[in-house]
This record gives sequence, structure tokens and C-alpha cells, in this order.
Amino acid sequence: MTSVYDSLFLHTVARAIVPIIQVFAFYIITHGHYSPGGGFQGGVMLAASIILLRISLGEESYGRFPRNAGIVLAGTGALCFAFLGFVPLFLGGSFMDYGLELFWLPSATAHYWGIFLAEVFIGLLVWGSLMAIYDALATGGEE
Amino acid sequence: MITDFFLGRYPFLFIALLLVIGVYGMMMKRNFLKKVIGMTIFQTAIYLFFIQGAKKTGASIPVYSVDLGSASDAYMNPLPHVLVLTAIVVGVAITGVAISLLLVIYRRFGTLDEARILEQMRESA
Amino acid sequence: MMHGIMANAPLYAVLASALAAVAIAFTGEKHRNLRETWTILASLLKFGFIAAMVPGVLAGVRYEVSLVELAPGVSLALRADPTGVLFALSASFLWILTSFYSIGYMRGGKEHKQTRFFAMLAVCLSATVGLALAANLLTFVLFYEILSIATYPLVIHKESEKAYRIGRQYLVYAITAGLVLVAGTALIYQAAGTLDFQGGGFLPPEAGRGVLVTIFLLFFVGFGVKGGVMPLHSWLPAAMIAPTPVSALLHAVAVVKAGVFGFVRLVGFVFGPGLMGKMGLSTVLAGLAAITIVLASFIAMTKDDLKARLAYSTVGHLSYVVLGVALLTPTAMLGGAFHIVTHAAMKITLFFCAGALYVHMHYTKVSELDGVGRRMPITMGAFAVGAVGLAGFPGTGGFLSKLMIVQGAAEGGHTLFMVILLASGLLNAGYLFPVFIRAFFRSSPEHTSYDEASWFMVGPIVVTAALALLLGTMPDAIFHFFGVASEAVSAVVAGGAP
Amino acid sequence: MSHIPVLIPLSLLVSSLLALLAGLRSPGWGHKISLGGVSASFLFSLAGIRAVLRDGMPLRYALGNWPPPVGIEFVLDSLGAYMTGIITFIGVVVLVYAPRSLARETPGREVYTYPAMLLLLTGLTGISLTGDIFNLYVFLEIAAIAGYALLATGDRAAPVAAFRYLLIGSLGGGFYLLGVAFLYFSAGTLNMADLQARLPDLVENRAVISAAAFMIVGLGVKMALFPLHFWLPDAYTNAPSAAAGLIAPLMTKVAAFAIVRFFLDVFPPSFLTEALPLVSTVGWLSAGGILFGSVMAVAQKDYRRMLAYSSVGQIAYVGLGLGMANPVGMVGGLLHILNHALMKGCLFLIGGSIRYRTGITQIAEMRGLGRLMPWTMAAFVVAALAMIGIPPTAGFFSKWYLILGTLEAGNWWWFGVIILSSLLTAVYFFRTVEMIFREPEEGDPVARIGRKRGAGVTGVGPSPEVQLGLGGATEGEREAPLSMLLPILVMGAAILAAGLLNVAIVNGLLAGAVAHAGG
Repeated sequence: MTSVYDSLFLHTVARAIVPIIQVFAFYIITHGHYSPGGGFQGGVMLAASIILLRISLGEESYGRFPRNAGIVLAGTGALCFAFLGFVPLFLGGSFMDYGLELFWLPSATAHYWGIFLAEVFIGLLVWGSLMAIYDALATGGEE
Repeated sequence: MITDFFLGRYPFLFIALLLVIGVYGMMMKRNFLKKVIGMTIFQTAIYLFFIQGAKKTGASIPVYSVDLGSASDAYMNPLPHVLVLTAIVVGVAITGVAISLLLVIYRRFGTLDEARILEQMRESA
Repeated sequence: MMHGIMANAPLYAVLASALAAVAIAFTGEKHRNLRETWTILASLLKFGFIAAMVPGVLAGVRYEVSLVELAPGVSLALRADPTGVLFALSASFLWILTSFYSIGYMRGGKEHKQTRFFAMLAVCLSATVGLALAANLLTFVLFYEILSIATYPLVIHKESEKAYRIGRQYLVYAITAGLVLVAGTALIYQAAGTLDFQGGGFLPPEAGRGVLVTIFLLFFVGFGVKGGVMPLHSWLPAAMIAPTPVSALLHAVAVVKAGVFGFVRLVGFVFGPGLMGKMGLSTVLAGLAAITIVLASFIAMTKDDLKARLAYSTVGHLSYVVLGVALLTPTAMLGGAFHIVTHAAMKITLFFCAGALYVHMHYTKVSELDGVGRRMPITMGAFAVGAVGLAGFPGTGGFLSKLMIVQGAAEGGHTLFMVILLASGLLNAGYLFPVFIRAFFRSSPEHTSYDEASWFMVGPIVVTAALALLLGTMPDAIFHFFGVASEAVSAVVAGGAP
Repeated sequence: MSHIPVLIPLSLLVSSLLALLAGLRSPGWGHKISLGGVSASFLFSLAGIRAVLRDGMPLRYALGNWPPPVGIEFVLDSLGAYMTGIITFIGVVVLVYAPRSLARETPGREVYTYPAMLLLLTGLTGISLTGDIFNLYVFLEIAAIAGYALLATGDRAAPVAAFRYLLIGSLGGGFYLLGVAFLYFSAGTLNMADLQARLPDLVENRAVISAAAFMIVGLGVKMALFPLHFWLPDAYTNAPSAAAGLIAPLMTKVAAFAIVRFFLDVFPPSFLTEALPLVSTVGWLSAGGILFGSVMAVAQKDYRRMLAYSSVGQIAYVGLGLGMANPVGMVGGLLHILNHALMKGCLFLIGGSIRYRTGITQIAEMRGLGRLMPWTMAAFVVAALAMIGIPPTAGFFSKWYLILGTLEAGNWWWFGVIILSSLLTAVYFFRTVEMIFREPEEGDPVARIGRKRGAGVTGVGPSPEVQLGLGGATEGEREAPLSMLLPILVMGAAILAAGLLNVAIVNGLLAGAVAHAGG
């Protein structure tokens, strides 16, 4: 399944495009909370860029993004998101209430940063899980 | 009389048609992958139903913009859209699991055709 | 302190053998003597508690223990009322004898799996006493089902293919009986709102004839299966495949008597004589019981196998109790209740003799018994006493209880039932006398010298035969059996708390 | 503002993620973290039960501090506390049981099994707690997806069975989602309490009626209600024992609970009985399911398939309890959720330990197991008696309430069905009990194991287990290992305890919630 489609043309184009896709994806994630976009769409684009690398470069791509990187990414993304929810819990608010006055931040800015961090963590989560799904499929699911 | 029945509700009829196609695909098709495709059609029909429900004539997409102000009928109802977003993620997860199951089935039975798989299962049982 | 222990004596009576069962299971095969002492200790303890309650019960004291609440308004409650104590007394006293007897029988016959045998026997007894002392119908059904399940391993003790087949048949009967009882109890709870036994019955007549008849039918099937009333009796003769101590104690005293005792509770404390009479159900019950008595006696005559003959005789005699209770007149009910005790003593003697014959001489057929009286005079003598008692000869317990039932029938004006009762005396003689006549008056070459079975077995035989005689001559002497029985009947007639 | 309602599912979710990450490095840690997570959640649910009992008021918790009609609200009422208590208890027991059974049946895959189990429990506890109908869909699918993954790791045919379950399950989920859409567009809100306030004057609205129909069918599929049950036997038969031990007692029950939640807390009481006779159809389907399940179970030869068909029958008891629509019947149905969860969990775990020690799955080969594994078989007898409904065990009391319910509803057919099915259950359980306690004949698997007293049994060296002396001395390695035997014995004891304490459970948790049923 991981046969490398090794035409020179694809290598150079892929190597050139992937960073651009990722930058655009980061833009979408970071501007998600007040304009169209957000964690889901950004995460999917990031995953798409990695899958493009996997398809075009094959084995080389495992160097920077190892085989179960997807699972680890998804795991950390979900954990951070849960932790973001726990912070207000420890401070007496209800779960996921990131609009709570932190020590120095007024409620509005806390809310702003809260939703921003949420978007970033969701981006990580979606990115990791889609990459994990692709890796599972790509390895042919041998026992 | 018949026409206004269709005019007013053609999207819902279209959605009902999609639902039927999805269920048909899931139930009747022998190839497992086609069943998964049928399932996704079925799920997409449901998402369309949510979106269709949220439509207000003459309203813009539910993203706040200064010139439209904050009149509620200026925007479409945002809640179904958000629900559909979550439902799509659930749909992705289900399809992901379904396809990885198919992969294991293909590896063990060498085919995705339901009849031949059942045959092999009966032989080995 | 004395009052403290006595307050929940019924609970200790039930628990005594239940804990013994656990102890027996744990001691296991390796140190058998310790295991046997558990059984004997438990039987003595159990009997001790119940006997200690008798004077109080006679004086009107009711020892009551209520444990956990099983269902809204109904709790797992035990109450030592006269009827319960009567049955518990006879069962626990005979269990002491059966313990000694079965030790001799199991070791004599070198049976396998004795640990399971003694453990399950102990569980059966604790369920029987629990059933006897139950204060409400739900506790009664609870112990009733435990009893049916605990008897199963004893029925299949031989573990032969035939034993398993009979075990399956037994289970079908037992589980159906249990389920039907549960259904009936639910109906009663629905109709009456309570399940506590009430002297003279607590079912409201306005529950509607349809519901009451259904309740009666359900309970008839439930108790009829265990009480061996025809056509529900066929599992009883088949269950004779179990070892003889089981047949003796369970199929003559504990399990089958539970069914018949259920009828006593049903007529005396659920429906109440008045309601039963008014609805005409008692005549139906009496009729079926009479048919069972006659039919069972005829079938018994045809059986050459000794245990099968005794089994059919049990089926017949159980219906004496049912008949006595169904005649609704106080003397008949007293006769029926007392027959529980007398029949238990007499029938267990016959089964013990059959067991001794089997272990000692490996005789199972009546035709093989020619002249065995010379070789085993005590056993066959006791058999004669038992047989005579069952036939109702004056001077034995059987005569007394049968006399009262006949008097009750006369009071109630049921001449047909009187004739049947008298005729059944002859029928009993018809199938029991040939056994010991053949043993004593026929001669046979090999039985010349005196050679009895081990004292472990002959001892209990003599004691039970003596009990049968004592119950006839001085009914109230030992443990006030007669006094408790009459107290029980007066509780039913007077109404109020049982 | 106690955080208990949110901490129950959250501790499971977080520990499943931690277990996943830790598991990648070392499987041992994966199991420790997941066990820790479940135990924490179990303690939280116990605290929740105590809190609900103490002040009699449900604990309401607005997620993200958004006020209920807008935001998602967790409601820990008596029913919710009852369900989370059952779910987390079974979770703790199965997770103690799982390691050795999984090591034998699915070597090398524990890394993914523990997180999947915890995700399943998160979904189930979420369903019991949420007060928002769409949020219930999300948790329903979380539990379902985790379930598909767990079931697929079984024997050869497991992925096919899991795939069929996936198709039908997502169809059911889809129907439920359609129902949510209809309800939302006609009532305008997703919050259950808000819906309960708005629905009475929408009763004639056709959209609400079709919403109820879609939801009941959708949840009916998840609950394996009789005509929609055909995914269940294959799924449970091919699943690994530990997974089956977790899924069988819980998944269908929680779906049934969701239907009860809708009947009690969302739709107006008379709506589902008069306007749209859904409740009686569910009742009649369940009656059919009880008979079908029991009859099919009698015909089975494979132990797990017999239990699977018996599950179809037993879950129908809960449906029957709902179908009666009177408080006593409802209490019977709800109590049966607890009883059956304990009984079925115990039976599947016993099946797992038999398979672990001897590899037997066919009933015919089980001859003589009583001697080889005395303690496990003692627990089997207790569970079997409970399934039949013999009094001291829990099974009897839920049947008792159900029978009273049928009498109150005056429905003699269902009365007969309960009695007949108990008899059928007795047939197929006593057949197994008889087989287990017979002496093994030549050529039986148990006989072969008996002879190899010294050698390790089926490859496992004589592990230093406790020597359990019941009857003759039995070497340690013949009985199931302690880590598998202890959960089974705990379940057996719980069956007896639930039986004797049923009135406390009913009065405390169930009676209040069902009081206004029966329209």
C-alpha cells in the first residue's frame, strides 16, 4: 500500500507545497474563533499535508513524522483540551468555563484566549486522529 | 395544490430520497465497501435535513457581520450548523472504524463480498 | 439472657444446618469423622432450638424474627406458630435419626461423593425448617424453591445416565411448581395487599371468583407436585433412585411433607376454611385426595420393588393429610395435621428397613424377602410395626390420626369419604402385610443365623418404630406433638394471628 | 456546586487518553492507569448516589457555565446515579479481570483495548447523565464506536460481526438523530427539562409524533429490541471474553435506559401510551423477544451464543417493564437492568475463565468442569439460579415486580410469557449445570487436563496461586487465576446482595423516579 509514486516531478512539487499548506492551515486554526474556519478545518488540512507527504515520499516521510505519531498527537491534543477544561474546574468555575476571571486576566480576554487555545488543541486532535486513521489503513492492518 | 406541495417541500423530499438510497445501499449491496458508501449517504442526508431546517429565507450565513447588525432574522439559525459539525465528526469516526474493519476482513477473508465471506465462515465454523 | 437467645430461636434453627452445610463442604473427604460430627451436631442443635420453643408456643408465645425486607410490605420473616413448629419438630427430630442412619448407610454401601450428600442434606433440612416457620407466603416460596434446588443433587446421587434423566424430570416438576407458586403469590399480593399468614385466612372474598379460582389452581399445582397428589405425583416414584436415606427423610418426611404442609397453610391460613367451603374448592380438593389414596394403594400392590411400593404408599398417605385438611371440620383438620407426624414416623421406619435390607443383603424386591425375618428379626419386626401403623391398627399413631379424620368426615356429613378412608385401611394392609408375612412365615434355606445390619442403622429403626407406637398410645407424651397439633387447629378456627 | 456529575465521565475520558499514551510505552502502565480511572469514577458515582439520596434533589451541572436551555446540562438524578453506579461497578470488576484473559485471547493488543473500554464506559456514563438530547447522541456514538473496536478484536469472524453491528448501529444512531432534528425544529430546544415543559401543548404535532417514533426505533436498535436484535448473537459470540463481559451487561441496558428516560422525563406521560401507542408496541415486541431469546438459547451449543440469545431475552424484560407503563412494572424493568448486568457479566466472565483455563467454548465439552474449577462453577450456579429467578438471588425480585406489573396492567399474556420464559431459562441453564457437574468421560478436554496434573496446563506454568480446598485438594493452576476468579466471586456475591437489598435500592433510587409513570 505504501508504494512510492517516485516521479521527480511529484517529489519537488510536494516538498514545495506542503509547508505552504501547513502555514495556511495554521492561519485557519488561529482565526477560527471569530471568522470561518477553526480547529476542525485546520486540523484536516494539516493531516492532508502529511498524507500528501506520505504518498509522495513514502519511507522518507516516516523520518520526521514516525509511524504512530498520529496517535501520540491525537492523545496530547485531547489531553490538553481536557486540561483546558479542568483549569476553570480547579478554580471553582464549572468544567470548560474558560471565561472565568483568571488571576490577572479579565473575563473577556480570558474567554478570548480560552477559545483560541481550544481551537489549537482541537486542531492538534483532528490532525493526529486523521493521520492515525491513514497510517492504520496504509499499513494494511496486518495483525 | 400538488405543485405547492412540491414547491414548498422539495428539499425534504430530496432528503427522504437520499435516506432511502442510503438504506438501500446498506441493506442490498453485497460488497461491504458499497455498504459503507450507503451508510455515508444516509448520514449525509441527515446532516442536510438539519441544515435545511435552519434555513430562513433571506438570511445570511450565521457569522456575525457589522452591517447586518444583530437582528435574529438576519442570520440563519446557527445551532443546527453546529450540531451538523459535531455529527460530521462522529460520521468521520464511524467511517474510519468501518474502513479499518473492512481492511482486517479483506486481509482475513481475501474478499469483501458478503456471500463469499459467509461461505468461508460457515466452512471454518 | 435466656430470653435473648429464644427471641430469634427460629433463625438459629434455620441457620444451624445451613452453617453446617458450609462446614461439611469445607472439611471434605479427608477427615470424614469430623464431617460426620458436623451433621450430628447440627441436627441436635436444630432439634434443640425447636423443642425449646414448644413450651412457649403451647403457652401462646410467638417467637418472631424479621430479617431484611424482600418486597414492599413483605419481609423475610420467621414465626414459630403451632402449625410450623409441628412440622419443624417432626422433620428435625427425624433428621437426627437419619444422620446416624445415613452414616451407616453411606459407609456400609461405600457410596461416592459423600461430602456433597451430607452438605446438600443439611441445606435441605435448613430449607424445610425455614419453610415450616415462614411467617409469610413470600418467605415460604423462597425456602420452597431452595428446597427443590437443593434436593436435585441428592436425586442424581448415583450419577448414572438413568439418574440424570430422572433428575431432569424432577427439575421440570420442581421448577414449574416453583414458578406457579410465585405466580399465585403475586396474584394474592395483588388481591390482598399483604402476604402474612392469618389464622382463618386473609384473602378478601370480594377479590372475585375468577381470581380466587385461578389462585387456587396455581397453588394446587404448586403444592400438588410436591405433595404427590395425582396426576402430579409421577416424579416421586421415579425419585426413588436416590439413596435410601434421601428417600426416607426427603421423600417421606421433608420434601413431600412441604407440599402437603403447603396445603395446610393454604387452607388454614391463606384462604381460610370459610372461604374454601363457600367456594366449594374444598370438595374438589378432597375428591382428588380421595382418588389419589385409592389409586395409589392399588398401584402399590402391583409393585414388586420394595422402594417403589413404599413410594406409592407415601403418595397415598400424603393425601390423607390433604383429605383431612380439605374436610374443613376441626377434628378432621386435627387428624390431618397429626397424620403429618405419625405418617412421618411410620414411613421412615419402613424406608430405613428397606435401606438396611439393601445395604446388608442387597435385596430390593419384595419376592426376595422369603424368610429373611429369621436373619434380621429386629428390622423386619420394626417393618411389621410400621406396616400395622400405616394400616391404622388400634394402638399405633396411624390409628389415632385416621380415626380423627374419619370422625371429622362424619361430622361434615361426607359419608363417601368415610367409606374410602376405612377401605384404604384394608388396601394399605393389602400391599404392606405380605412383606413381613413373607419374611417371617416363609422359610428359606440361607437365612438361618441371626445377622443384623450395623447398629448405626438398626438403632434408628428401633427408635422410629417405638415413636410410631408411642404416638398411638400416648400422643402427647413425647414433645407434646398432639398438644401442638391441637393448638394449631385452634389457631385456624379462632382466626387472628396464627 | 459539586463537580461530581462531570467528574464521573471525565475521569474515565482522561484516564483512557493517559492509558493510551502510557500504553504505547509499556502495556503494564496502561492497565494500571485505566484501572485507576475506573475506580476513581466508581468512587465519584458512589458519592453521587450518596448525595442524591441525602438531599433528594438531582445534582444539576451546566457545562461551561452556560445556563441550561442554551448550554449542555448534566443531570445526576436518582436514575442517573443508579445507572452510573452499575456501569462503573461492572467497569471496575471487568478491568480487574481483563489483563490475563486478554493476554491469552488477544496478545499484543491490550494497548488499544483498555482505552477502548474506558471510552465505552465514558459514553455509557455520559448517556446516563446528560440532560441534552443531542449530547446523548454524541455519547451514544462514542460508546458505539468503542464497542465496535472492542468487539472486532475477537476471533476470526469477529470483524464481520462487528461490521454488521456497525452498520445497524449507525442506522439506529441515524434514526435517533432524525428524531432529535424533528424534536428540535418543532419544540425549539434540545434540553430535556425544557422539552418536558414545552411538549404537552405540542402533542398533536405530527413532527413530534414522528420524532418519538424515530427515537424509539433508533434506541430500539441499540437496545437489541426483538425484531432489531440480529446483530447481537454474532457480535457477542466472537468477541474476546473480557470485552463481551463489559459490553454484554451494559450497552443494551443503557440504550433501554435512554428509552425509559425519554418516557419518564421528556415526553408527557400520556403521550406515549394514548397519542402514539409506542409503549405497548415496545411491550409486545419485548414479549416476543423474551420468548424468542429463551427458545433460541435452548437450541444453542456454543456457551457464548447461548448467553447472547439469553441476553436478547433478558433485555426484553426491561422492555416489558417499560411496556406496562405502570410504576410497579417500570420498577421491575429498571431493577432488572441491575440484576441482569450482574448476572450476565458474571456468566460471560465465567465463560472467559473457562476458555482461559481449558479453551472450551462448546457446552457439550464442559463435562466435569465442576471438579476442575470448583469456585468458578459455584459462581456459575449462583448466576444460573439468578437467571432462572430462584428467590434469594436478585433475578427473582425483578421478576416479582414485573409479574405484579402485569397483574396491575391486567395483561395475562405477558404474565404467561414471564412464567414460560423462566421455565425455558431453567431448561438451558440446568442442562449446562448438569453437564458441568458430571464426571468427565474419556476423551473430554477436562479429562485430558486432569491427567496432566504435574505438567503446566495448556502451556501456562504452575503459577503460584492460592490452593483452594473445596472437597478434594485442587492444585492452584487448575482453578482460574486469582485475578480472574476474584471478580467472578465478587459478582456472585453482588447478585445475592442485590437480591436481599432490592427493597433498599428500589425505595431509594427507583420508586421516586417512576412515581408519575402510568399517565
